[in-house]
Amino acid sequence: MAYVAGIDLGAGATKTVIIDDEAVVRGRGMARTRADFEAVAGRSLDAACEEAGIELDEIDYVASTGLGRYSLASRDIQITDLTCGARGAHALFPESQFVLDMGAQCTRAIALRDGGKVKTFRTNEKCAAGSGGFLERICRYLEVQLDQIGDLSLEAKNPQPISSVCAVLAESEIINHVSEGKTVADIICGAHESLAARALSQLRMVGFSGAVVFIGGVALQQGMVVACRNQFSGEIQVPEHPAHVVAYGAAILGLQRFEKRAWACISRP
Amino acid sequence: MEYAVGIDVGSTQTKAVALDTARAIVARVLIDSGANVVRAGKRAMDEIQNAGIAREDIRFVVGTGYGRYKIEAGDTQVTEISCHARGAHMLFPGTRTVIDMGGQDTKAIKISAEGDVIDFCMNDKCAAGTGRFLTGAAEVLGLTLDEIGEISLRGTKPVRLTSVCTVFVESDILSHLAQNKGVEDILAGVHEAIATRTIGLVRRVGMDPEITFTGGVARNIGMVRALEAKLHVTLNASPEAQYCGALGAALYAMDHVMAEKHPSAGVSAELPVWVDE
Amino acid sequence: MTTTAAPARDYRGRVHTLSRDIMTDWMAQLKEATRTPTPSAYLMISGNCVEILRCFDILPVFPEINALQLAIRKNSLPYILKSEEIGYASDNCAYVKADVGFTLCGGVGENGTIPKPSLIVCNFVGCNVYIKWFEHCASMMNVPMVMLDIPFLREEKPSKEDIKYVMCQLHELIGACEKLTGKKFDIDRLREILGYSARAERGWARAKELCKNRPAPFDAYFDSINMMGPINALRGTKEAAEFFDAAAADYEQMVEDGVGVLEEERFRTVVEGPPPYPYYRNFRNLFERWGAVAVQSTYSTVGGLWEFGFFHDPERPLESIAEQMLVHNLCNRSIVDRYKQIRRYIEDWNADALIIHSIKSCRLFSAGQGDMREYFTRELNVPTLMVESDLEDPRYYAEAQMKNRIDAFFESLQYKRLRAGNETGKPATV
Amino acid sequence: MQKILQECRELLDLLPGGALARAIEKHPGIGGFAVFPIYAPVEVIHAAGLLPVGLFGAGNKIELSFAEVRFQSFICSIAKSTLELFLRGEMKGFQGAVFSSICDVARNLSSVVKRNAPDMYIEYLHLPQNMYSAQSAPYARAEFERFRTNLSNHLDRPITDEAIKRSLQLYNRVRGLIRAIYARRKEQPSVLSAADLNALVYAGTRMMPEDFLPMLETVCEQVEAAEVHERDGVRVVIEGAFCELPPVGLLEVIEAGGCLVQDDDTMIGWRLFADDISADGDPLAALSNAYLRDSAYTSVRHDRDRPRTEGLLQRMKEAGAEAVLFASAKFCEPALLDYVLFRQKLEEAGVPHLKIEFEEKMWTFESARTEVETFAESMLFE
Repeated sequence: MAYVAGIDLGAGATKTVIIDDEAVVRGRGMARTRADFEAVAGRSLDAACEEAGIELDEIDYVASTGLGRYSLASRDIQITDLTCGARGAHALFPESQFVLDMGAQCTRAIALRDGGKVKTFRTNEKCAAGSGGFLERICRYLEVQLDQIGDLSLEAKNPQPISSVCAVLAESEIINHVSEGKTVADIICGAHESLAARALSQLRMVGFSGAVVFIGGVALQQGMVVACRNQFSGEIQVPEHPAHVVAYGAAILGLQRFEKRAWACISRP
Repeated sequence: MEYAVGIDVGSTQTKAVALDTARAIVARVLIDSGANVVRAGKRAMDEIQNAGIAREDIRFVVGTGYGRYKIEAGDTQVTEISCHARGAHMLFPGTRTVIDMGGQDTKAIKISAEGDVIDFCMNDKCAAGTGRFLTGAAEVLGLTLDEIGEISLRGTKPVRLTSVCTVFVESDILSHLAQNKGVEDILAGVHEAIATRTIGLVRRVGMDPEITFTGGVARNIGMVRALEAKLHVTLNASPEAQYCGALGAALYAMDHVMAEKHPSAGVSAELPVWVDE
Repeated sequence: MTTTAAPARDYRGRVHTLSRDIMTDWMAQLKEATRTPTPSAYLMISGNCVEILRCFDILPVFPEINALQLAIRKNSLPYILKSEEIGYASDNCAYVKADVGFTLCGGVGENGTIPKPSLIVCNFVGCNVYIKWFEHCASMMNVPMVMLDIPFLREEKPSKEDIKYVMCQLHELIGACEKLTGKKFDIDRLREILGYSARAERGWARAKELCKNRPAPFDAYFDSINMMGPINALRGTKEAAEFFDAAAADYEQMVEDGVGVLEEERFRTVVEGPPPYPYYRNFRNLFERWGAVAVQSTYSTVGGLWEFGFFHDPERPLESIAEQMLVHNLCNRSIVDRYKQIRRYIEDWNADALIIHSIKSCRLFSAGQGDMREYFTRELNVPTLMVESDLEDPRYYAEAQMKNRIDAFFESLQYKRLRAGNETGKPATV
Repeated sequence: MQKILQECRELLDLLPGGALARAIEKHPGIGGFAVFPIYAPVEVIHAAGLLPVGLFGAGNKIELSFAEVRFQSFICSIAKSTLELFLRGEMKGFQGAVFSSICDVARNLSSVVKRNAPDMYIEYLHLPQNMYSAQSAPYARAEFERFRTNLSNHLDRPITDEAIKRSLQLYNRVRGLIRAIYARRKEQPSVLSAADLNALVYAGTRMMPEDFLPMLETVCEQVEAAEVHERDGVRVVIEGAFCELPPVGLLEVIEAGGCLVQDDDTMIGWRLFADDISADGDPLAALSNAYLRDSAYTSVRHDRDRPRTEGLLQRMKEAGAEAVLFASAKFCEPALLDYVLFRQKLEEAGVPHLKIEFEEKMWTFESARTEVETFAESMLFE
């Protein structure tokens, strides 16, 4: 039995997915990204091995992706997170034509070609307050847990929109909402709606229509998903483990390369 | 006894100062603003009273800071620009230039010998380089705001940052770490970058000494040194610095108390007072 | 304790109503032209030659005014986003994005409110973005474009080659108009039209002159908008000429009666830069609550600079049109010439302070305003406030920050006054 | 050749003043005159006995501190760093500088520079935007004549037709050789990396043409003869970098990311013409005609009969490229606005394209790297 690990070293968290040679997921791991990429990747990989019930040395191939993909000495190959996200989403939803990836640092809209290849993509602009890190910061400011805001946002009665495109000014806007005594639920809901609107126009830039697969850590927030459902015409498909899709895609692509390589070995006289 | 109180409701912390008619500080309060400014204003007032100042003796309350219109006890509001200028002038009478680094924006204020604002500049629409950037940097490195200043002083080869935009501090710092740059050097770079950006602001109003550094960040020794290195002067910075806005507000409040006592001065009618909006 | 400044009130004089009426008529013409075939042409505001189009009964259409109205009615954002979806950057001029977005959404043409132009007259007067804007319109609507390249005023006055170049292009434009309408160019008709232009220009100049009085009869920044429509878009019509006769008369009367636009005029300012249309009222209130009135503004001179004695001249029809395009409008003059213009405003109109509203969209206006600020604060000791937002994109207006800066600025002016009136030190320190 | 490229890279690290000092060692008595992008008739400057120096801001060589006061955060980097050079006195030793009508920022910049550098000769050329009026040619010539007159008045010495013709011949050869090197690279990008080519052309904006020519000749011979293994990659044309210079690091990332740069528009103003300019007859007329009729399309020049969109497709065909990489400076209005029409045309023609924004002072290219790699990955693994 061969095992391939996909490790996604993102700005917020480092995710690992281990698959076997049937491309079946055996384990997942996650660790908060910190200074030392190698160490973080190690922690995340260990967690995944534990879940898979295998030893580290049983891993045959490692594909790294994400911001820190080049910082992983033990990798066999590095692939960009856009390519991996597309491939992972395709594996989970073979019909999908569009992918929305909302991570800590940036938001990506991807249009797919056959077989889950990237056709075109659009990453959020510089200065854009369109990412998960932004939501995290406002949670800290509003003194609520990240995992609560999803549901909290659903209680909103009078959502407070955020107009500014700059994350810093958007935070100021939120502070002003607070100063005006607006409720936390309304503010967070407003944030979700604004992010959804921005994501939508990003998707439109790659010709979006119909259904979209929503991946990345932010997809874990119910409020965000609902906000998207309200604004997007088509269906929003959210995988069970949205944060791990990119790592999963890396693992699948890694497996492809690994099989090619393995075949090359066997064929040798 | 008669007292005047100034309350500065900032984006992160709320400060309050009470003065007696001799303009001596008789009480001082510092609490987290939290997500409810109305509550923050109330709590500040309570704390002042806990410090032994009876409510009925508080004759006038001036609110300042972003939450100034939400302070129920506030008789009037004055912007933190005017307040910081006036507070800095009381703490350091020689002050001619005030640098206030807050979470939302950075201000450079030129003041007269009497402590009046002559000219001021705030970071333009692009909020890069405000105190928030330091918070972001500290978070990525898993440090607290109070630590980073000290650490930055140990940096020998400050790194170069792409921008001082909070949105990019994370990836920027992570890629430095990926290149095995030391935390000291990264933080030194962070402080230097913000200092450079701030100097640009100070230049707009001229850099007449003495220069007083107010606001919460003034407690960050790394920031103080970085600014001094660029300004080639020693800054006035004291632990009182973070109360500067509240102190200024209290001084304005005392103007009103005095004006009431001596209507002949007839000035208080001139002081800006908004019907609550 | 009293409250400073009267609570902001809407200034509703006859001038407002008259302006609204003639502008509404023009809008109706535009709407009408979307259905009945009428020759029409796109034209930009700054240093325009609308008189030549009128001479051929070609209906002038100004995309800038379209963008302006979308913004002031708070409708601009969806169109801006529409444009960003097809590739415009967030840093591009939002006027262009709103107008193009509006066009893409069907606002121009048969079912829209604006006719698809038969001709695009690109009067390149200062603003380089104009060229792109009209290139985009021409390519998206597939309409022929005539380029009027007006050399920038880079020395004291235009060279004779500059004038020859412009005159030649004006004749080429006339040729294009003759071809479009099948009409022969009639110089006497043009003289008549220019007569109306000159009359409107004199009225406008007179009105501005009246703001030298205390109190000023109208706000030369916020209320100027009511006169910029007629002076820039409707110039050359009898209606516009009569409008300005009436406006000048009204303001004369107010001055005579000692009535100002504000109940209490406490600060006189000169304002540089276009207003934030999406927050027009809100922005105005931030000044009115301080009793601050604009006695002059640079924005009101983008189309033409009439208060310093130049007017169209029926005796020298094409020559005076060329001179107006080359010299007598803000856009074709350097930013440093603008310093001189503002300085003259501050001195002759007795202003207390300069307000610079820096616009992200319009780099023609804003690039270098920091240097302008340096000049006025350092070299002339004029109290100067610089605030930033946008004239079209609501996303760039942050009210709390804006209010904070404006309040702080007037607080400081007020304290300067207290000090002047009271040598014994701090107010109420007894 | 490596030695030559080394010398070029050194120039890349010098501020204009440093480059001028080097030239003066070789040619005592010459002065310097700065040329802001994209184009000015350098022949007139050279004929006046001055070294024309490309004024491409300051890259990431200096920290902005004075200029930030004058220009807001939404103004492009090159405008700020250029002003910074003047405010810091880095342009001492220069007789002046010439700007032209490329965009609103450049125009305001020239006025602000003029105000802050009172003892220099700062010129602003209004290059024609109407190429087809009966008066276009006379006007353009008059504009160049005005420049000649003002410059010679400032220097208080004549600038003769003869001298201009001699300079014309030199610059014709320089532009010709650069054309040849670009042509060779279109066949085989690997003969010279984009970064090296960039450094070479840049050196030409920092040296007297007579000194630059022999260097160019050597490089040209060697790339003609070079036999290299051509690596696999996406053949792209870079569009949108005609003014502010992309950081060398970005060019490296683009190539490392799997793209082969077939052609680009960096420093286009220094290699604007498709052919040599006639050096007999009236040189200023020849120059103005070349500008009106023979210059490469750019985003800052309106040409009724030769739309830029056609120009780009043409350039791709000539380069044998399969994709377009829009690399435009942040806040560069002309490039960002043109992107819209380019994009439309490319979509119609089914040409893949990627847009990345850069700033001269950038030093990390992580996001650009990710996008370029993804772009390459999506095209290579069909």
